[in-house]
Amino acid sequence: MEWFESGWGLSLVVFLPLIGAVVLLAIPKAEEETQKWTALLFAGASFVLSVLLVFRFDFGEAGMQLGTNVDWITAINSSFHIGVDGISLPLVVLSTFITLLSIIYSWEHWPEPHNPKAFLILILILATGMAGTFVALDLILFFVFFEVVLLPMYFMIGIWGDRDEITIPVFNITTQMRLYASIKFFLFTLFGSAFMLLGFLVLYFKGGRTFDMLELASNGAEGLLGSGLAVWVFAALFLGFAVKVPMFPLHTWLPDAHTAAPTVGSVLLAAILLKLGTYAFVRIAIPILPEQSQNWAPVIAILAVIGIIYASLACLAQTDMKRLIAFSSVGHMGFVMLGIATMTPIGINAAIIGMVAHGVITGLLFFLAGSMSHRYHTREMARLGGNQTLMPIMGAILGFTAMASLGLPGLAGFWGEFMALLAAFSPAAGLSTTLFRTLMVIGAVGTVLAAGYLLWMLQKVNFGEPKDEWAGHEFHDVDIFEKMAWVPMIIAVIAIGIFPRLVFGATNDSVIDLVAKAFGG
Amino acid sequence: MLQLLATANAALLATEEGGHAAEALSDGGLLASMAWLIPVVPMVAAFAIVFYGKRMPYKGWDIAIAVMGFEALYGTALLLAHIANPIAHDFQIEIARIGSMPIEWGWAVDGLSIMMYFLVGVVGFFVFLYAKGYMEGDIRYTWFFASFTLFAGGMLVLVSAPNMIQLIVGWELVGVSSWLLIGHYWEDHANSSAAIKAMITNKVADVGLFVGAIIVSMSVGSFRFSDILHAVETGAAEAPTLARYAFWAGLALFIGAMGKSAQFPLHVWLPDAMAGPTPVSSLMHAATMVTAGVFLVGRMFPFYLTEGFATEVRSVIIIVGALTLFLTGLIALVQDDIKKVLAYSTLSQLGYMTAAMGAGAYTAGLFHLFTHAFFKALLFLGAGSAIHAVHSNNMSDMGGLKKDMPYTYWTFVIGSLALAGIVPFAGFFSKDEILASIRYASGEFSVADGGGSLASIVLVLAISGAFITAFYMARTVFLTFHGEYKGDGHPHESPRIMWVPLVGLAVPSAVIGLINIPGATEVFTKLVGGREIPVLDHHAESFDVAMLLAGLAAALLGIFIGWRIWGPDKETQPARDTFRIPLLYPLLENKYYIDDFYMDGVIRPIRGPVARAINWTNGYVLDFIINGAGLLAMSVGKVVYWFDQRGVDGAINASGAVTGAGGGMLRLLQTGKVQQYAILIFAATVIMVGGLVIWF
Amino acid sequence: MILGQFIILGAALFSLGVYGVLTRRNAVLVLLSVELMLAAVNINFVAFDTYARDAVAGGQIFSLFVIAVGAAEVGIGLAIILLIFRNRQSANVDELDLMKL
Amino acid sequence: MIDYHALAPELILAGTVMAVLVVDMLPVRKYWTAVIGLVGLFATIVPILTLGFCESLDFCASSGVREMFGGSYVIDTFSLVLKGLFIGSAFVAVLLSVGYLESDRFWQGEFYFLMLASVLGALVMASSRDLVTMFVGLELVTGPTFLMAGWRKGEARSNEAALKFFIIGVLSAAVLLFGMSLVYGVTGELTFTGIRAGSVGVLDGDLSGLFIIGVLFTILGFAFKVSAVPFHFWTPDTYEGAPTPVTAYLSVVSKTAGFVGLLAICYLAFGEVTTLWGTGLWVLAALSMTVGNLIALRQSNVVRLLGYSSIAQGGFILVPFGAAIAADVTGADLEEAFFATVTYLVIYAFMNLGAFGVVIAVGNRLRSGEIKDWAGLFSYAPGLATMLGLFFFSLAGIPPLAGWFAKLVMFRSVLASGSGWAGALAVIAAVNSVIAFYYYSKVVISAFMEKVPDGVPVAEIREGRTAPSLQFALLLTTLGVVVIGVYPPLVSGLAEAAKTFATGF
Repeated sequence: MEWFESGWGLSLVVFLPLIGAVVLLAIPKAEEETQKWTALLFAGASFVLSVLLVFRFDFGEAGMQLGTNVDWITAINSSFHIGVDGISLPLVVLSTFITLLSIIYSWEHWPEPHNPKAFLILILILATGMAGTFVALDLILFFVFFEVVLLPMYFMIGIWGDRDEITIPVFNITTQMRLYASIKFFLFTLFGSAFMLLGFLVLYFKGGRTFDMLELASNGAEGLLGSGLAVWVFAALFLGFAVKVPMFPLHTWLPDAHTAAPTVGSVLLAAILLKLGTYAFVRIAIPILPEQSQNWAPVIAILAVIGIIYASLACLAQTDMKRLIAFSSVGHMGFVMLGIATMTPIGINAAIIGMVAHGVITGLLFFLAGSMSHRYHTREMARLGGNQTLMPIMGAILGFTAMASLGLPGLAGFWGEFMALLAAFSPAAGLSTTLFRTLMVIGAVGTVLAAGYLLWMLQKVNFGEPKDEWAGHEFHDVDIFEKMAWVPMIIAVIAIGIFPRLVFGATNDSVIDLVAKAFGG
Repeated sequence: MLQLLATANAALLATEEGGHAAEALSDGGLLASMAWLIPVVPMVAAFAIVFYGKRMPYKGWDIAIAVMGFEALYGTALLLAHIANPIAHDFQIEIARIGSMPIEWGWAVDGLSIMMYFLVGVVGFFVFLYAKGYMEGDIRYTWFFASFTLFAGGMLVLVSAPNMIQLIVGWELVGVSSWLLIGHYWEDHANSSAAIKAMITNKVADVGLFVGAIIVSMSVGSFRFSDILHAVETGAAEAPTLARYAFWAGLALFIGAMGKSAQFPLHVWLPDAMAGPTPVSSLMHAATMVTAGVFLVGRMFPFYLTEGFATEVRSVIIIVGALTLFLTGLIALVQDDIKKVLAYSTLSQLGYMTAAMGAGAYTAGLFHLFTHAFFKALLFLGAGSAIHAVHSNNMSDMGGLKKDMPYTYWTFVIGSLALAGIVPFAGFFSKDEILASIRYASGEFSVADGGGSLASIVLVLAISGAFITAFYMARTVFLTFHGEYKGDGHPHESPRIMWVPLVGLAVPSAVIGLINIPGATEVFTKLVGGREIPVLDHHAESFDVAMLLAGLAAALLGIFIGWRIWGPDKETQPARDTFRIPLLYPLLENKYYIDDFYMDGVIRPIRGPVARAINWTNGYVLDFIINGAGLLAMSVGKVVYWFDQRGVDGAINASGAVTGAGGGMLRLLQTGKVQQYAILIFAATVIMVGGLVIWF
Repeated sequence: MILGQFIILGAALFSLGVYGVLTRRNAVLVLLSVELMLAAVNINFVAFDTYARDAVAGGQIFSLFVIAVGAAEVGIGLAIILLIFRNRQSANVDELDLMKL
Repeated sequence: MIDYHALAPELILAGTVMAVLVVDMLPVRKYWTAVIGLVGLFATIVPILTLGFCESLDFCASSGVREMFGGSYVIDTFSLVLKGLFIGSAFVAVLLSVGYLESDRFWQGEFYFLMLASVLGALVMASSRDLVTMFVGLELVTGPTFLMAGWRKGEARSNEAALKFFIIGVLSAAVLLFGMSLVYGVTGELTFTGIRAGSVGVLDGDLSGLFIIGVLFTILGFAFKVSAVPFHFWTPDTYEGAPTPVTAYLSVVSKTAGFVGLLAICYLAFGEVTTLWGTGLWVLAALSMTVGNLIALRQSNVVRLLGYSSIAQGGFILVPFGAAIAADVTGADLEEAFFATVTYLVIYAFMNLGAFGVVIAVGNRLRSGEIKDWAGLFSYAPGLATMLGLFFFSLAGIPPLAGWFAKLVMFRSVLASGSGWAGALAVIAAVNSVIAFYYYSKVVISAFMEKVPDGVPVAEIREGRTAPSLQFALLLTTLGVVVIGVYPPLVSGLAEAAKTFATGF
C-alpha cells in the first residue's frame, strides 16, 4: 500500500471519474447499458478508494496526509500538491458518495432530452472537479478544480433543465428557466472567481512567491502583504468564495439554478458545489489571512445571519417545492458561515459537520423533490397534497428528511446548527462577544422559521386528502433505484446524528491545529 | 414592577435554607449501569415496529406493550433500589469531541431521573394497554404504536440525560413525535395545523432552551449537568462567567421549559393538541412532554436556588406559574369538549408545579408532577372511554353515563377528587405542599419588607385556583355522568382492555399521596432529593394547617357550588351550562384572544406580507441589480456598436450641419465608409499626438 | 543644407495624401493619394539621410524599398479595384456598406 | 558571413513558396500544391528545432544568439519560439483552407503561394531588428492577405472586405513609414539598437515634437495590424467578408506578427522612451477589451462575433505590457510580461484556429453563420458541437481548457508589477472576462440548448462529411486546447525560453 499512501490513492480518487468520462466518450451512443455500468464502475471505484483513504488515514495526525507534491507548472511555481487532512477528508468522501448515488439514481431517471452518455460524462467530470477542490493544496490547482465544476453544471442546467417559461421581473423578458438559470449561475460564479484569482495572484507575488497554501500560511503571507493590501486580497477572495457558498446578498443565482437544474444536478449542486465556497474559507482564507479573517468576521457573521433569516422568510413565500428547498440551502449555509465566522475550533468543526449534513440532507430533499415532480409533473405545492396517501414511502422519507433539515437533534443536521450557535457565544478573542451573542439569538430564531417552512411544506405536500386531479392516477411509490440511492443517505443522516464522531473524529484535531496556527493558539 | 420583582426576590431568597443532609449515595451497581436500556430499548423498538410491526400478531402493539412493560418494571426496580439505598450516578460515553469539549451520550441514574423512569414506565404501560382497545381498527394502527413508542422513548432519552446535549436531543424527539401523534389524522387539515402549532410553539420556546443551554455550557466549559451543578455548588466566585450570565441563562432555560410545560403565554399549543388520539393526550398531559419543562427546572434547580446565580429568575417563574394556574383554569370552565376541559386543567396544574418551583419548593413541585401524572392520565383515559362510547368529545352530547359505564364513572370520580385536592386522594397532599411552600415564601416576604405583596397575590391565586379546579371538575363529572343522556345511540362500557388500565391508574391516584406526608412518610422527598449535588430546597417539616384548611375548603366549596348548579336537577343541566356571564364569557371563550393574537398578529403577517416582501426583494431588488447590470452591459454594447458603425457618420453630419455655410467642407466630408474609418484613425492619432506634444 | 524646408515639404505632401485618401470617392484616386504619402516618406528619408550624412546610406536604401513595396501595393490595389469594378461597374469606395449595422 | 543554419527556416519556406508556384503550373491535381505547402511547412520546423536545441546537438556550430547583417537580423529563442508558432499556425490554416477551397472550386495554387509568402514575412518579422527589415517583413505579411481576403471573387462581400482591408492597410503602412522616417531623422539610425542609443535624452531636445510624432505613427501602424481599438474598424467587416480560412489566418498569424513587431520595436527601439507609449498601450488594452467585448455582446453572426472577440483578445494580449510599462517595470518583472504575452499568443493560436475550424465545418453544412441558425447543433452534430463548446469556452478562459492558463499568466504578469495602475487594468480585465463569457456562451446556448429551427435539413447534415484535412486540423487544435489546459507546462516551457528577450532591458 506504499503507492496508495504516496498520493496515488488520492489522485485516483480524484481522477478515476475523469478517466471514466474519457472512456465513456468512446462508447457508442446507443449502448446505454454499457455507459451506465462504466460510469457506475468508475464512480464506485472512486468511492471505494475514498473509503480506503479513511482507513489509511492517521486520525492522530493533524497535518496533511496521503498526498503528494510534484511539479506541475514550474514556470509559475505552481505544483500538483494534494493531500487530505481531517477537514477535507469528510468532504472528499461526501463528494464521491453523492456522485455514486447520483449515478445510481439516474439509472432509470433520465431527464429530457435523454442522452445518458453526455449526462454521465458531465457527472463524472463534476466528480473530478469536486473531489479535486477538496484535496488541492496549491492555489492554482485549487482554482482549476474550483472552475472545472462550472462547465458540467452549466450544461446540466442548460440542457436538461426546466423548460418552463419565466418572466424576469421588472424587465419583462421572457425566457426559459434553464437558460436564464444556467447563464446566471455561470456569470455569478465566474465573476467571483475572476476576482478570487486576482487575490491568489497578489498573494503569490506579495506573500513569498508561492502558490502553496501550506507555505503561504507558514510564511506569514499576511504580514508580507501589509494590512493595506491584505484587505483587498481578502475582499477578492471573499467575493469568490461568498458567491459560491452563497452568502446573502450574492445568493440570487442559487434559487434559480437549483430550481431549474435536473434532479441530479440540484443534488450535486446543493450537496457538494456549495461546499466548495465554505471549504475555501476554512482552507484558504483563515490560515493564510488570519488577521483579515478576523477583521471581516463580523461582516461575514452578520451576512450569514441575515442569510438565515432572509432565506427562511423567503421560503415561507415559496409555492414551488424545489425553490423552497433551494432557499433553505441559503439558510443552512448561513449557519455554516456563522460557525466559520466565529474563528474558533468549535465553530469551524460545526461548519464542517454542517457542510456534510447539509450535503446529505438537502441532497436527499432534492432527490425527493425531483422524484415527486417526475411523478406529478408539477412542483407546485398547492397542487400536491395527500402525497402521504398516494405514495406512503415517499411521503415518509420526505417527512424524515424535512425533520433532518430542520435540525432535529439526533439527526445529522442538528450538530452543525447547534454547534455554530454554541460557537457564536464565545467567538475568537478579539471579536465582539456582544455582536456574536446577539447573532446567536437571532440565528436561533432562524431555527423556528426553518421549522415553520418545513412543517408547512409537509402539510401542503404530504398531508390532507389528495387533490381531485390525481383521482384515477396510478402512482408508483419509491422504486428500487431510488431506494438504493436514498437508503444510504438516510443511514448516513442517522449515523452522523447519533455518532457525530464520524465527522468530528476526523475534523477536530485538524481544526484545532488550523486555528492554533492561524491565531497562535 | 421591577421593584416588585426585586423585593420578591429578597423574599424568595430567604427560603433557601433547610434541605436534607447528604446521605451516602451509591453508584447503583448493575441495575444502574444497565439503565441505558431504558432510553435505548424504546428507540430501537420504534424502528422495529415501523419495519416489522405489521408482521407481528398484534400489528406492533405487542412490541410496544412489551417495551412499556419493561420500562415499568425497570423503573419500579430502580425506584425500590433507590429508596433502599439512594443511587446517584452518571454514565457518559464520549461520542465526539469538539474543540476541547466532549460530546457525550449517557444516562443519569439519580432520584430525579429514577422518579421519571418510574412515572413514564408505569403510566405509559397503562396508557399503552388502554390504547390497544381505543385504537382498534385505526387506519394507521402500527404506525401509531411506532410513533407512540418513539414518543415515550424520546421522553426517556430526555429524562435520562446527564448532559445538555442529550437533554436537547430528547427534548426535540419528544417534540417531533408529538407532532406525529397530534397530526395522526392528518387527512384533516385542522389536525395537521394543530400539530404544527404544537411544534412551532415548542420551537419558539426552544430558542430559549438553546440559548440557555449554550450560555450555561459554554460558561462552564462542559455540557454535563454534574459539571454545571458542581460549578454552581462551588459558588459564584469560582464560576464568574456563569454567574455573570446566570440571569439570562436561567431565564432562557425557563423560556424553554415554558414551551414544553405549556406555561402562559406559550400554552396555546396544548389544548389544540387534543387533535391527537386520546391515549396520546393522556400520556402527553401526564407523564411525558408537559413534565419536561418542570423536569428541566428541577434538573437545574440548584442553579435557580444558589445565591449569585439565577435566583432572580425565580420571581419570573412564580409569576408565570401563578398566572398560568389561574387564567387557564378559568378557561376550563367554559369548555364543552371534555378533553379540552382536561387540557386546560392540565395547564392549570402545570402552573401549580411551576409556581412551586419558583417558590423554591423542589420537592413540592415534583411531587405534584408525580401525583398529577397518575390522576390526569386516569382522567384522560376515562374521558376517552366516554368518548369511545358516545362518539363525540362534547359534554353536551353526553350526560347520564354513570349507569352505563360504572368502571369509567367511578375511576373518573376518583381522578376528579384527586385533581380537586380532596383528602386523602393524591392531589390533596401534593397541592397542599405547594400551597404551604408558597405561603412559606410569602410569609418570609412579609417580614422582610412591607412593600410588595407578590407572593401573597400568588398565594391568593393558588387558593382560588384550587376552588376553580374543584368547580370545573364538578361541572365535568355532573355534565358527563349525571343528568340525562343527550347523545345518539346507546353508550356501553368500554372493553376490558380499556377499563383495566383505568382501575390500574385509579389505585395510585387514590393512595400515592400518602408516600409523602409531611413529618411522617417522606419517601418522595428522599427519592427526588437523592442527587449527586444536593438540592437545598424548602421542605415543610409538618403540615401547614392553615393552608391545608384553606385549600381543602376552597376545593369543597368548588364542588359544592358545582353540585348546586349542575347536580340536583338533571333535566335543566344544559340550560345552566349555557348561562353566559357578559364580558368574562367571551374573554374565556376566546381564550383571552391570545391564540388570535398569535395567529393574526404574528403568524399570518410573517407567512403572508413579510415573507412575500422578502421574496419580492429577492426578485425585484437583488435580481433587479443583477439583471440590470447584465442588461446595462448589453445596452452599452448596443450604443458602442452603433457608434462603431454609424457614429462616425453622425458626428460628421453633425459637424457638417454646424458648419453648414462651409458647403465645400461638408461635401468633402461626405465620403465613403472606408474613409470614415480612416478619419477615425487619424482623429485618434491626432488626439494622442497632440496630447503628448503638449505634455512634453 | 536646410532640413526644415524638406521636412515641411514632406509633411505637406503627406497631408495632401491624407486629404486625398479621406475625400476621394474613386478608389483609384485614393490609391494615388496613398502614393503621394509614400512620396512624402521618401523625401523625408532622403533628406534625413543626406542631412545626417549616414555612412551606410540607410535612408536612401529605405526609400528604395519603399518605392519597390509601393509599386507592389499598387499592383495589388489595382487588381482589387478592377475586381470590384467588374462586379458592380463602380469603383466608388463610399458604396461599400454591405456589412454595416 | 551568412549563417545558413540560422536562415534555414526562411530559406526552406522560400523554397516551398517557389515549389508551390511551380507545382501549380504542372498538370496535377491542385491539392498537391497544398500538400507541398504542408510538407514545406513541416520541413521548416526542422531547422527551428535544431536551432532551438542547438546546445545538445553535435553538428550545431555555435549556440546562443546568432546575429547577422550587422545586428539587423537576429535568431534568438524568442524569435525561434515565434517562428515555430507561425509555422504551426500556418500549418493549421492551410489545413483549414484545403477543404474550403476545394468545395468552392477557388483558385488553389496561388492561394497557398500567397499564404506561404505571408508566413515568410512573419518569419522575417520575428527576426528583424531594424526598421527596413521590419517594414519589408510587415509588407510581406500584409500584401498577400489583401488578395486572400478578396478570394471569393464573385462575391461582393469578399470584394468589399478586400478593398477595405487594402485601403486601410496601405494607409496605415504609409503612416507607419512616415513615422519611421521621422524616427530615422531624429536618431539617424535604422537598427533598433542604434535608435535606442540615439533616443537617449531626445525628449528633452529640440526635436522632441518630431520624435513623438514618429514614435506614435510607428506604433499606430502596428496597432492597425493587431486591430487594437480605436484602430480596429476594418476588422469585423473584413473578417466577415473574407473567406473564413483567411479570416482564421488573419486573426492568428497576421495578428501575431503584428504583436511581434510591436513588441520588438517598442522594447528594442523605443526602450528609452517608455513614458511615451506605455500609457498608450494601457489605454489601447483597456479600450480593446472593453469595446471589443461590449460590441461582441450584440453580434448575431458567428464570424463577426469572433471578429470582435479577437479584438477583445488582442486587448488581453496587450494587457501585460500596458500594465508593465504603466507601472514602469524593468528587468525580471518584465520577463513576466513577455512570458505572459508569448503564452497567450500560443494558446490563442490554438483556440482561435480551432474556433474558426468549427465555424468552417459547421458553415459548410449549414450555409449560415447566423447564431440562431446554429440552434440545436448538438442534437445532430454532437462532435462538432462539443468542439465548438471547447473552443469557445477556452476563449472565455474556463478551466480546464487552455484559455484559462493564458488568462492566468496575463493576470499574473499584471499583478507582478504590483502598481495601482496595473491593478486597475487587472480589474478591467477581470470584469471583461466575465462579459466575454456571456457572448461565447450565447453561441454555445444556441448550439446545445435550443431546438433545431424548422427547415434545417438535419438528416442531410448528419450525413455530411467534414473534409479530412479539416478533421485533422480540428483534432490538432482540440488536442492542443485540452492537453495544454490540463498540462500547461507544454506551453509555459516555450514561453519561458522566449522571455529572455526581456533580459537586459
